[in-house]
Amino acid sequence: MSEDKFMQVLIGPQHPGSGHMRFIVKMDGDIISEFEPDIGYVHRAVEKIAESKRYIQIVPLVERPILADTANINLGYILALERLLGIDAPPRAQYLRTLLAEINRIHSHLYGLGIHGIMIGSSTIFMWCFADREIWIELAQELTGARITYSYMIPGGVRRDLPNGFNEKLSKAIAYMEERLKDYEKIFINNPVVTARLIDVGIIKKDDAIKLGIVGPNLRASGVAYDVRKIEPYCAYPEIDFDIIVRKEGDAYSRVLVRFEEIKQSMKIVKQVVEKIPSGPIINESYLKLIPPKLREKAEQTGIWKMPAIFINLKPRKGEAISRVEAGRGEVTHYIVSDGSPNPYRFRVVTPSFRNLIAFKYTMPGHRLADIPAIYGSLDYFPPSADR
Amino acid sequence: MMSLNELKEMIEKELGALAFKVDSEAPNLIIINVEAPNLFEVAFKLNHMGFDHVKVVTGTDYPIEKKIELVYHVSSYTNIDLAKVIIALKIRLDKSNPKVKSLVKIWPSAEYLERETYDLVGIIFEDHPKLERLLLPSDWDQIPPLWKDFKIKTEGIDA
Amino acid sequence: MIPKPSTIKRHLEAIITGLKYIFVKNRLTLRYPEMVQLLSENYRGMIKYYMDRCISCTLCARICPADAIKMYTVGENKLPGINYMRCIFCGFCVDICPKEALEFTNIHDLAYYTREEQIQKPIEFSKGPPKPIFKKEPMKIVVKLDKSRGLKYERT
Amino acid sequence: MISLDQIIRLIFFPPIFITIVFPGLIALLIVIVFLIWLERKIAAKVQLRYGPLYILKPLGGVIQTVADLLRYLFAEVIIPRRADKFSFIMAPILSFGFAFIPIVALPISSKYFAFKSDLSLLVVLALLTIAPIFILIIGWASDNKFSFIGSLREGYMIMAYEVPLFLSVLAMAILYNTLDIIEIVETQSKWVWGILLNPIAAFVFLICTFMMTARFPFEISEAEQEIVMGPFTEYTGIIFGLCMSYSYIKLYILSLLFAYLFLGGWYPIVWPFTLNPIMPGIITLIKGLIVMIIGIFLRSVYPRFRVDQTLRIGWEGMFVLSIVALILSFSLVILVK
Repeated sequence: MSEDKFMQVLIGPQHPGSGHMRFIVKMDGDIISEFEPDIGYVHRAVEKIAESKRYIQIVPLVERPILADTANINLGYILALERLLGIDAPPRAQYLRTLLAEINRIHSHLYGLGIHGIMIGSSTIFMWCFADREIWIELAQELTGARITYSYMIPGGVRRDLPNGFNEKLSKAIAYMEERLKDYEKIFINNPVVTARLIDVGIIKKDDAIKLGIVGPNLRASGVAYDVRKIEPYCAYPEIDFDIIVRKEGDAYSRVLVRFEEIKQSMKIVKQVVEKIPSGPIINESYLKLIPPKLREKAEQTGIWKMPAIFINLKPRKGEAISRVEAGRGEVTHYIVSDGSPNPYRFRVVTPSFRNLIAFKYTMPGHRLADIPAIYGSLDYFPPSADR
Repeated sequence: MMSLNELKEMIEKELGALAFKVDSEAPNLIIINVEAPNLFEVAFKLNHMGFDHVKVVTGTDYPIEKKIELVYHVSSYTNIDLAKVIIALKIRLDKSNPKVKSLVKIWPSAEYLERETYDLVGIIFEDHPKLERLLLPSDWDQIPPLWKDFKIKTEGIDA
Repeated sequence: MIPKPSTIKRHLEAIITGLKYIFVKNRLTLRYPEMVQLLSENYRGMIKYYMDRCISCTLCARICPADAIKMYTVGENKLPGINYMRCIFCGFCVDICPKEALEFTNIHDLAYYTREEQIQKPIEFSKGPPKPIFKKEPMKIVVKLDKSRGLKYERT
Repeated sequence: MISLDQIIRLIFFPPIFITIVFPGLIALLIVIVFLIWLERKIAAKVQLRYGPLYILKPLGGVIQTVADLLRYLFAEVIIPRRADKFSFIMAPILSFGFAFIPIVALPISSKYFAFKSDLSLLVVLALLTIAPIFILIIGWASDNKFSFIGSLREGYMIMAYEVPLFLSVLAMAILYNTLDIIEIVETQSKWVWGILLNPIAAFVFLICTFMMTARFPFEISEAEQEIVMGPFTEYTGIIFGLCMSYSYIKLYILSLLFAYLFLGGWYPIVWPFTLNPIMPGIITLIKGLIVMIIGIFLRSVYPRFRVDQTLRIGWEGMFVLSIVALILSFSLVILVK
């Protein structure tokens, strides 16, 4: 008899609110008593494929899982690889990496905010976010030549220099965005229906957040001031002034607010980056001298640099390296084991969404069926990124 | 502010004979090699020191030695000094019988990471709350895909 | 359950913001087949191949992460051909080419009638990407960033 | 041979004109087509998009809904194997029908109506309450968990919105001292509009209308991201079209009712025109349309509430307010006497 009390609802993978995954939900009336995320629908074996690829060929490969946040995951891979190769990027390249990473963070957060909006029914914020995301994609395209999959960072530097007139475009975009965010606040963040839906929903307490090891804005919304950009500063972050946004409540609404404030912080960082950016080469000296002088001259004019032929045969030392990077959704960890051959022996990437997956299982029970999309959206979970 | 070496010494002292080798690697990595039976106790002590979450669980296949290396990358959220380092907790398991006690009881954050490692590398974690297929289809009956004997075909450069 | 005055204020603000946008004369949609965005010169689009510059070094085929570029034997030489079904537009082949035999174009309208057309052997590859065909000549647009409107589409 | 004159007289024969032309079938169809288009257009405008555009481009794609309707007509109707076939097909048709029936009791003017009754307001309300029952049947007949949850939500909601809605109507009936829609409008033309006399009742009626017709932020029984399409998950083709228009019909009728109760109906049209159905009809329709447009505009502002929050709004908010509206009406009546 007691079994009959529960109803099992399978949400997904063909469901407007599930994404590429399935939730196995046990309902007691309208209350969730058990919640099990069932992932793997978009698993594409990035780790296995990487073992058969050259190091440089993995750059586009690691981008595929996190399409909304390609620059940051790419950066993490490059940092791990550079640690193995024992080289460093010149200062200008570090700033350019920071610039792209932050532009990417902005449009990744806008993406998350928009998806969360449509999940609780506000189509307006969804459309606005996706429309304004276009501005940042346009800027990134100006810099890298691609809209989403930038493949911009390469070992020892970046591929392209800052194009002419970029600063002016950037300041226009920031000015526009700052105005727009005020309207975002009025129609979404402060909307009474939104606050009713999100406040005190899906609370992850500080202790639980640490225990479950969740990452990124979700962790910071629970009161843990952990940001890799501050804990283990990489690229140009040590020289840049920004704040970690932390909130204590740990509910869905505070997660939204953390992301929303981080957009503003990222704009602040981007502004500083283009002000402080030093001049100089954008590829490490040891690679720079391998580029034929004729091509180098041309690259100095156009800003589009060539790769040296050695990139096909990058052979890092035998050993292992781990790197962590604060991506839009949280910490990305890359772990490379090298045996000295041109292919990695073992490549491991743990994405923020995979680390946040555990939050579903332990946060959802006790809430109502209608809270599933509200909490799901607030975690900014992206199934392809978790499945890899 | 603790330097990497100080921390390494501290860990060596804390763990004593449980860990047979502790290395440090700049800028942020401390590698602890442990025998499989001691893993749970070492993990317990590390958790006590303030390493409160698992970042990565990796299984690597070494077919020549017939071993599987299992690595837990552990760090801290609460203690800023500890947060700056990552601990790699390494054990080697026999490939024929890759069994180890699950660390979920110590670090709940390892739950899905261990489950994925079971799924893709075939390591069996005893006492794991739910050791089932995660990424692979539930009726997967071939060898674990991240073993080196699981080959994937690539095309050459010629058409 | 009596709502607080601040809640009522927030309701009103939300509604007024919504109303305001009914009268804002700004649309961020690009009506694609009628308006076509002219991409910037450094866009990483489809790839142009200059056969006369090629030295058959196979670097492009070896760096290609998607196995899209392959070497074909043409007479004495081995020359690259591309499979656009696989190309991911990372542009590594262009960047590694030591003789500038490969070049980016700003064309990204990738559509063919058959699968076979997308596998381009060296000779077809050297003809360059096809010009996209439109039913009606589209309005050419450049995207400008604007302080008050965000994206602005300007006719060229 | 029937002469043209006879045809015209037949069309303008009140019972036929009201059911077929206005406010009946033809007007209803036009309004729904226009309303759905306008809903998408307003949302598009707020969201910086174009909305429907390509079908009849000079008029901004106004017949997009007609095209959609044609698509529904030609789409295959799939009946799930485990569904109860009879109720699966009949329930949407009946709910559509019962949602439509109250129209016959709506008068066009004081001299032009299908039938005159002292209780015409009650007839409209009573008939309106029948339709939701079929939504419950739909949820049961589909044999789908999401349909089931959706219709359960609808079931909960019925209780939350109907009581305050009826009480607010009752408040107006006390004020006008009649249950006849014609007399209600006539009384308003002598005094002032009902919305000024009892704004609380008007507010309650409006909110309950939005709850009843699943407008945002109360679009709960069909919440797409939660339960796919609620009761209508399994429906395809033209039956889905019926389901979809069901809530718009209710919105149409309740908005007209709002115009009669609170906005003075066909007033300011004076006597000689009331014989002709066109002028007063247009006035009422415009007033009703304003209410409908408010309803569809809210989609672009609000997300949706949770079902328990809606119930709380219904019982703790609207129910209390409707009692206040009742008291207000009583005191106004006493004050006047």
